Amino acid sequence: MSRKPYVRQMSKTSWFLTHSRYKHYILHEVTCIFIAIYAVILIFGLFRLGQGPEAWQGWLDGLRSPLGVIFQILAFGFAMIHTWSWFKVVPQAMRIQRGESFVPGNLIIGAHYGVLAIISLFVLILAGVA
Amino acid sequence: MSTRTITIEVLRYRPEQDQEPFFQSYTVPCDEDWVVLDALNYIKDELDRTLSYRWSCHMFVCGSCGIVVDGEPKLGCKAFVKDYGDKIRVEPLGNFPIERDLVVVIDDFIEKLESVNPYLIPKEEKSIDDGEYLQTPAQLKAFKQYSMCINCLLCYSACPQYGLDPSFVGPAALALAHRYNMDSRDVGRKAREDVVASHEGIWECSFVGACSQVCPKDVDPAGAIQQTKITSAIDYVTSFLPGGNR
Amino acid sequence: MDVINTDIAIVGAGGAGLRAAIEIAEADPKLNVVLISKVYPMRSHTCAAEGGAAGVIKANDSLDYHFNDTVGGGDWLTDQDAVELFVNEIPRELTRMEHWGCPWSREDAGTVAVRPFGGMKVMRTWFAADKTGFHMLHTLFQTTLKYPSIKRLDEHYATDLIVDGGRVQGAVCLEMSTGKLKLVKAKAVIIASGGAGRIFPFTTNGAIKTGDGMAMAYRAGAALKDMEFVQYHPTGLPGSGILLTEGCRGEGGYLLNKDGYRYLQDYDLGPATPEPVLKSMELGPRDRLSQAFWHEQKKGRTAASKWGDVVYLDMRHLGEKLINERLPLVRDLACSYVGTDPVTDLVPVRPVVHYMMGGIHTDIDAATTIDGLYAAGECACVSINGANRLGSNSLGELLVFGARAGRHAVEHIRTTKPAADKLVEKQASDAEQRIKLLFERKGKERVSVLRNELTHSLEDGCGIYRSGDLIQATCDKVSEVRDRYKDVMLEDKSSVFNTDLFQVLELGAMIECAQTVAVSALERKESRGAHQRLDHVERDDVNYLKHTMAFYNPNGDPRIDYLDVVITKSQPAARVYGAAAGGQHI
Amino acid sequence: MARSSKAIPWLLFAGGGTVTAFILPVMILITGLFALFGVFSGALSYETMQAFVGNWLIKIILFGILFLTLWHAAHRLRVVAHDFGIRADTGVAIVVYGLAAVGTVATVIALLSV
Ligand SMILES: Cc1cc2nc3c(=O)[nH]c(=O)nc-3n(C[C@H](O)[C@H](O)[C@H](O)COP(=O)(O)OP(=O)(O)OC[C@H]3O[C@@H](n4cnc5c(N)ncnc54)[C@H](O)[C@@H]3O)c2cc1C
Ligand code: SF4
Ligand code: F3S
Ligand code: FES
Repeated sequence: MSRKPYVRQMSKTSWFLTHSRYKHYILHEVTCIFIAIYAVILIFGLFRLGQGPEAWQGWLDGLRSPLGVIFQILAFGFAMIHTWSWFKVVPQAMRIQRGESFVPGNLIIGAHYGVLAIISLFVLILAGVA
Repeated sequence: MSTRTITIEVLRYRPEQDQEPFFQSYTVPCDEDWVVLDALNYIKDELDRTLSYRWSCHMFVCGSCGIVVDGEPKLGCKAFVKDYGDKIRVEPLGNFPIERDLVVVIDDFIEKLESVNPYLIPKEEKSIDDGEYLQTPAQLKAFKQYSMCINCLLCYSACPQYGLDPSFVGPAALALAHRYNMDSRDVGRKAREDVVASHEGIWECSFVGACSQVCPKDVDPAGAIQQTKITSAIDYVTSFLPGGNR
Repeated sequence: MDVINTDIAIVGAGGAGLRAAIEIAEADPKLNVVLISKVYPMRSHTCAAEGGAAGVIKANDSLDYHFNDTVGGGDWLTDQDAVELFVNEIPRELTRMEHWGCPWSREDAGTVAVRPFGGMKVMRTWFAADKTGFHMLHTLFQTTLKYPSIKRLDEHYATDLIVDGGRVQGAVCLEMSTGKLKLVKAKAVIIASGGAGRIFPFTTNGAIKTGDGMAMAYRAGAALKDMEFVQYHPTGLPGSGILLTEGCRGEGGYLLNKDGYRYLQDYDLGPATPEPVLKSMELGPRDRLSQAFWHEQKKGRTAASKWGDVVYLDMRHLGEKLINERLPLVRDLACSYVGTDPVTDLVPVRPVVHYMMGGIHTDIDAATTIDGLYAAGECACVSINGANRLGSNSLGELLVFGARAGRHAVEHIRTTKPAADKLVEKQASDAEQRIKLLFERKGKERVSVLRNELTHSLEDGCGIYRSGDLIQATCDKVSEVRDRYKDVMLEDKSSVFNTDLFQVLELGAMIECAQTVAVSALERKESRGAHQRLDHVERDDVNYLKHTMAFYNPNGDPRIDYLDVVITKSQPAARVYGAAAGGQHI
Repeated sequence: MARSSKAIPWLLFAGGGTVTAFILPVMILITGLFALFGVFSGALSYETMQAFVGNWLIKIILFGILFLTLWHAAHRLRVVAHDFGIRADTGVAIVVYGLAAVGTVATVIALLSV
C-alpha cells in the first residue's frame, strides 16, 4: 500500500505572523500583559496608601516618572484595544432574540459603548468632584 | 465571452513519487465568470489528468471542494477568478494531512462529528401518528444558523488551535452540537456535554474567530462555541451547588 | 482482496441509501449494514435539492389530489399502484423526518409550512427554506450515527455487483485512498446511487451523478426502464447550469421573454394573473415550461446573452424580506454566478437537464428482477414519475422507497436460504482483473474527449424536442464512443486517490446509460411528457402506454422490450393546465 | 472524556474581560492624566484617597475589579503562553493562577490596611 499522507507542521511559535487575522488575534491577546501589570501597580498603590502620605507620594511620583508615563500610555492603548475587541464579539457570544429576529449586532455593540461612556463619565466626575 | 490567461500554481503531492509537496504551474485561459474549480477542471481535462481534487455540486452546498486560494480557505466553486490576479495559488486545506494533491485526509473530523451525538434527542418519543412536534418560526430561528454547516472544513483549516492541537474537537463539530442543543425539540445537551465541555471541546477554543470569518455559510461556529461556554460554565458551577448533579 | 461479510450492502449514501440504512437498523439491530459511497454521505447530491418535498397534511388537501396531480403530471405513464402507495406513505415519512430533527420551515402556530409547486393543485410541498435536500440529507446522515449496526465505507467506489445463480451476493468496491479492491459479500444489496444527469453537458447535477449504479445493475441483467424520459428544469442559470428552484415561481416569480411578456400564457397555461394560481402559468409542469422556452427561442423571442439564449425570472415584486427568508440560496447563487440580484434585477435563466425519470426497474417493494437486489431513489424507476416528474415528488420518493427497500431487504434475508456462491470469488477477481488491465493497457482515447462527444451528442439528439433522424445520429455516436471507450487511456497510474481512474470508470457507466436513453427514445414513436418528438407529435396510448425496458447487450444496442403500465383508477386523459385545471389560488 | 474544570477560570476570565473593558480605560486615563498633567491631583491626594478607599462599599468594589482583572489576565496569559508555543499547560496554569491567587490575597491585605 502506497498511502503516505503528508503532514505539514504549523510553526508553534510564529504561526500568528502568517495571516493578518492571527496578528489581530495575538494583539488583543497580549493586552492581558499590560492589564496585569497595571493591576499590580494599583495593588501596590493601595499598599502604599496604607503606609502613609510619604509612601503614597512616592507611588504618585512613580506614576509620574518617564517610565511610568510611557507605561501608562501603552497600557491605555492596549486597554482600548481590549475594550474594542471585547465589545466587537459580544453579539456572537450573546445573541438576543426578540420575537423571531435577533437584535442587530451593531445595536448591542453600540449599547456597550454607551455604557462605557456613562461609566467613564461617572468615574471622571467622581474623581473631579471628590 | 472574454477570457483571461491565468497562471494557476497548484501544490502537488504524489505520495508514491514525492518526498514533499511542491508547486506546479499551469496556464489556464479562464472565462470571466469562472470559479477556481472551473480552472481546476480545465487543468484536469486539458492539461494534466493526474491532478486530484474533490468536488461535486458546483453550487456551494456539498462541501467537497474546500481548498486554500492565495492563502485563504475557500470553496473552489465559490472563489471567482475575477476576484484574483493573474497568478492564483491553490493549496490543500491547512491542518489536515495531505492524501494527495488537493485531497486531504478528513477522517479525524468525521470522528469528531460522530462524537458529539449530532441527532435529535427528544424528551419523549412521539408517535408518528400524533404528527409533528410544534416549533414556532422563532424557535426554528434560534438554531437555524447552526444547522447550515456543509462540513467543508474551511474553519478547521483556519483555526490555529486545531492546527496546534489536533485533539481539539473543532469549530464545525461544536457548532453542530450547539445546533441540536438550541433546538426546542431536543433535550440531549447532557449527553453531548461529555465531549463538548471536555478539555478538548469548547475549552480548547481561544476565540480566534477565524472559523467564522472563513465560513462560506455564515454558520458562526465561533459564536456557537462562546455561547456553549457560557451555558456549560454555568452548568459546571451550579453542579457544585446543593441539589446540583455532577 | 479484502472480504467484508455483511447482511445487507447499500450502494449510495444519499437520501435513499441513508433512509434504507436507518430502516434496516430499526427493523433489526442485529443485522449488519454496510453503506458504500463514493463520496462522504453529506456530499451526496440530495444536498443540492432546494425546493421541497410534497406530502398531504393540510385540511384542504387530499390524497386523491396528490395522486391525480402525480399521475396526470407523469402523462399517465406512472404505475398507479405505486403512486397510490407513495402518496399514502409520504406524509408519515415527512413527519418522521421532522421527528429526526429536520428543520422544516414553520407556520406561526408551530405547524409545518407548505409551499406551492409546479403541477400541484394544492399547496403541499414541505420545505426547509430553499435548502430542503441539504437539510434532509444532513438530518438523515446524522441520524444514522445513532445506529452502531451501520458501518460506512466512505469514499469507496462500487464497480460491480456480484450475481451468482440469479441471486445477488454482494458488490465489489475500490477504496479510493488506497486503490484497494474490496469484496463486500451480502445477502441483499440495495442500489441507491442517484441519477445520471451528467450524461448531458448542461445539467443541474453534480459531478457524481454519472449513473454508476444504474449501469452496474444493467450490466448484471436488470432492466433500465423509461430511460428516454429526461427532465429539463425550466430555470437553470445560464453558463453554470445551477438550478434556481421551482420555489422561485412557487413564491410568485414570473417568467418573461425578452419583451418582458409572460409568454407562458401563449402555451395553454394562462390566463396570466398577477398572483400565482396553482397548475397555471409559471406553476405548470416542468416539461411544458421547458417546451415553451424552446418555442419562444424558435420565434426569436428569447434574449441573447453571453451564455446563449435566455428568458428572465422576475422576482422583484416578491420583496427583499420574502426572498431572504424563503429563497436565500437563490439570491446568493444569482448574485454570485450571473451578477444579478433577484431583489432588484431580472435573473437570466434557461432550461437545463435536471432529473432522470427512468432507472432500474423495480416493483412497489423496490425489488428488482434480480433476486435480493433492490433499488431506490433517483437510480430506480418504480414508477411514480412516469413521463414527467412533478417537482418535489422525488425527495419524497427517496424516503418512501428507500424505507421500503430497507424493509423488504430485511424480509428477504429472513425468508430465503443462502444460495451457492461458488462464482463469487471468481467474479470479484474478474472485476479486479478489469481494473488491472486499465492500468496496464496503453490506450489512446482521452476521457475528456470521449465524455465531451458523448454528452453533446445527447443534447443534440435527446433534448427538449427530438426527432427520429437526430436521435439516430445520437445512437450512432454513442455506439462509436462505446467502441472507442475500449481503448480509453488511463494517464494516472497511481493507486492513491486516482480521480483519473474514477472518471474513466464513471465514463463507462455514462456510456451505458446514454445508450439506453438514446435507443429507448428512438423506439418510442410518440410524444409524451418529457419525450417530445417532432416527427410523432401526438401521444399514442394505443401503442405506447407502456414502459420501455432496456436490457444489456455487451456487443451492441440494448434489447428493448415493453411492460404494461399499471392503471387502477385514473384512465388516461388530456393533461389540462391553466384556467381549466382548477388549481388553488394562492 | 471528562468535563473540564476550565469552566471556572474561564468564568472569571469572561467576567474580568467585561469589567476591564468598561473600567480600565478610564482608570488609566485618570492615573495617566495625573501623571502627565497633574489633572485630578486633588482627587489623588493622600487624604481624599484615604477617605475614598476607607469606605467599605468602595473597598468591595475595588476588590471586585482587581480580583476579576487579575484572573482575567492570568487566564489569558495561560492562553498566550500556549499560543507562543509553550506546551506545558499544567505548569503554566499553576504559575499564572498561583500569581493571580497571590495578587488576590495581596489585594485583600492592601485594602484592609487602608
Ligand atoms: C439541483 C437539484 C435540485 C433538486 N431539487 C429537488 C426538489 O426541490 N424536490 C425534489 O423532490 N427533488 C429535487 N431534486 C431531485 C432530487 O434531489 C434527487 O433526485 C435525489 O436527491 C436523489 O437522491 P438519491 O438518494 O437517489 O441519490 P444521491 O443523493 O445523488 O446519492 C447518490 C449516492 O450514491 C453514491 N454513489 C453513486 N455512484 C456510486 C458508486 N459507483 N460507488 C459508490 N457510491 C456511489 C454517491 O456517493 C451518493 O452517496 C433536485 C435535484 C437537483 C440536482
Ligand atoms: S462551520 Fe462553516 S466553515 Fe466550518 S465546516 Fe461548517 S460550513 Fe464549513
Ligand atoms: S478559529 Fe478556532 S479557536 Fe475557536 S473561535 Fe474558531 S474555533
Ligand atoms: S463543489 Fe460542492 S461545495 Fe463546491
